Amino acid sequence: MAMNIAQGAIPMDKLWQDAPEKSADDPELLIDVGGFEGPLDLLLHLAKVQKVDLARISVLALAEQYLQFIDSARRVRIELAADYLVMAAWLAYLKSKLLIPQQAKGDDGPTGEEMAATLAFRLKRLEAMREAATQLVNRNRLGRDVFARGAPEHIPHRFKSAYDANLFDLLSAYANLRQRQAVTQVTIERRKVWSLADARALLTQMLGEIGEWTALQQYLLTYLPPADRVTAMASAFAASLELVREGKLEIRQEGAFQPIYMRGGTKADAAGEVVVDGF
Amino acid sequence: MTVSDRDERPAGQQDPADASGETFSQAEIERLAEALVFASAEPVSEAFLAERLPRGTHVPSVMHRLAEVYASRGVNLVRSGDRWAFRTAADLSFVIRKDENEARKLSRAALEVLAIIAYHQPVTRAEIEDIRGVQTSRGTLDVLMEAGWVRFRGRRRTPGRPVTLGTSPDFLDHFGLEELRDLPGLEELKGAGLLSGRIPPNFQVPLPGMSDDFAEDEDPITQMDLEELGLLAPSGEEQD
Amino acid sequence: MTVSDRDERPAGQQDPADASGETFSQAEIERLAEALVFASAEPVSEAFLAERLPRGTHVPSVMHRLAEVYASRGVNLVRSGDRWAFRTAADLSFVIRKDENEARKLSRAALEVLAIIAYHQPVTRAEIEDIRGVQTSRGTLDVLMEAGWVRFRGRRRTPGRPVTLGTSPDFLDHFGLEELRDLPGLEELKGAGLLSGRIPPNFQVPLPGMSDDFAEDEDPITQMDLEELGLLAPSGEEQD
Repeated sequence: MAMNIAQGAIPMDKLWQDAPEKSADDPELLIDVGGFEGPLDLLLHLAKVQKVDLARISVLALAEQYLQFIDSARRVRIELAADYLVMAAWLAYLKSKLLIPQQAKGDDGPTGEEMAATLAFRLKRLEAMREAATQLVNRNRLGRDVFARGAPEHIPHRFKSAYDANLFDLLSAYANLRQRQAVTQVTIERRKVWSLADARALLTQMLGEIGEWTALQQYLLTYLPPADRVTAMASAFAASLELVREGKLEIRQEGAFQPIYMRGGTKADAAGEVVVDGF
Repeated sequence: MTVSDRDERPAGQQDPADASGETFSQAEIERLAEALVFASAEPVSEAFLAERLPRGTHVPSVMHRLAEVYASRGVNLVRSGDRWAFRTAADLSFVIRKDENEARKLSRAALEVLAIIAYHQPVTRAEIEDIRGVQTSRGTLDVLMEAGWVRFRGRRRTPGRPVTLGTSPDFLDHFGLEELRDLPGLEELKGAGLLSGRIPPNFQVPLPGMSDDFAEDEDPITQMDLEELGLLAPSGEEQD
Repeated sequence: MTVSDRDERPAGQQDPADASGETFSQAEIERLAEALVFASAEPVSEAFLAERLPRGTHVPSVMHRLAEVYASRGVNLVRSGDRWAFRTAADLSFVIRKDENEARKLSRAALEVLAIIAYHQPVTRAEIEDIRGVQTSRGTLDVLMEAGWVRFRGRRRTPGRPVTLGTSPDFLDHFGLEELRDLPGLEELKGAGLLSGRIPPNFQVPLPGMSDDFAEDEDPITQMDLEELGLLAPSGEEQD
């Protein structure tokens, strides 16, 4: 999913220094979105820059900012990784739910407010983990602040066995070996294709908390680069059928070429129901 | 390979554990324990010590007494999990620190993943991704495994039986933790429900207004802001 | 994330070499000396200590005092030439010497063979060679048998009735696995960065079954088989 983000790519400001020389309409421009680690990280950053206390965050305002950012990025033809676009689609959906008063349709899916709470929770949790990581790394660390005996006289057995090997050694040896044997001449061309697994992950991610009929693909497609739309549509449809079979998703279509509505399935392992009225 | 220890021992010296006739003084036992742990760079497990100290020795209490003896010295006896090690006192780091053996620098992502594994263990990869909202790049886990801080713990008993990850004893040793409960802020995080996969029931989020209005202390993001963030080209170069 | 070391130092602690104004207590100086000798990989010269201890410290007298402190302990501070080191007390060296036959690292070849046996069991020798693309030397399997991690499982019902190999309960124990099904699968190996993305689409990692079940085309190994393999003395002479 993060395939469009060049690992450890040039930070944005550096990039812009070169910008004049670059062909401005180069659509293949890959960026490390300012060094962000995914959409949640970007959201967290937006919240911080706005000096919004996460405890009293306005999810709606945050969603607005995120969508503005994505729009701006798209205007200058920055190619964004799929994760960022999926988040945009999800936030656009969330926004619409928050702005349109809930109609009592007997839907038992979460309300916009509940979805907003979920997002706020995830941001807060991520922030808490960042804070914990900082505290951890600033502890007195062995080999940096605290030192072991420099001239050990013996090493106590970790294991009773006369041979020492751990699971990691074993698994790396196996993986390396199999890989060596498998990829001797095979080179796989990188194609611009959304795999079934990609699409599945995206759908699951988006549908996680949605319990009512939603034309999700429309939200998704709005944010996808045109070149990706066909493959994304095809893969998402195939993935959705797979999810339906597993009972994780229900889909409905009023007629041929009508929008496809989806909602989360009831049980993970119950048999799903496919309602395709149009066919 | 492992010859019986007994056969190798010089004649006349008996295994203290077998010396049923002999009684060891407290001080003797402490000397033995001290020697065993001091000789090793790695922490030494209580099981290892129990095997080598006179039968019936209550290892934890010996070690705690020793730890007190060393508490004020330049070298301290510290516990990590059920293992003990001598380590230089943390406040002396400035004299001993050698530039050559700087502790390895972790990338931000690796550090974040490490913290998530430490606080949420046992945790699956999918859960880590859920918390970070992004796929863990290949190699990040590899780095942590190679450092010996993270290990495969087992498999979750759910469909698909995903592998669960956790921290290793070396993790405790490296970060100077006696046990996982000593992770900084663990109780607070737990109390706030931030270590669970679900929103805690008491989690309060102010309901957003039904309009585009920003909160009092909030400004809409502007073109300027985006430029400042380095996320956009300076205006003028904008395309489309 | 890594804040400059200097900023982290508790206020008031200065580099002793620079601490011309400050006075260090006797105890502080001993702590420093102790930590320096402890952390050093080699015996430490008095010149080295003089460089790091507060200016004006009379190193030999500090070290002699320290040596006295440690004289009755399980670890002694000993001098050879003008260099100082910690050593296990001579009368306790027997507790340390016990461990001289240290665990040996498994060779890469042995790790590979072990992993193949673990994942692909029941597996024959020929199949192992097929997967590795090289012949397995005799010693490699011997090492794994000796370690007690690999065992003969049975015989394949194919021409030649080759012996099948599998892992032992000790294998699970040593590697911290509850059952063979806990071995990470393709996705997990990928996720941990152990397998790169550049693998063919039909690439598979087998899911080993329960260790004790025989495969359909596998017969249990019999007394006869073991004799044939030269692994047991002909029956009749069997011991126990």
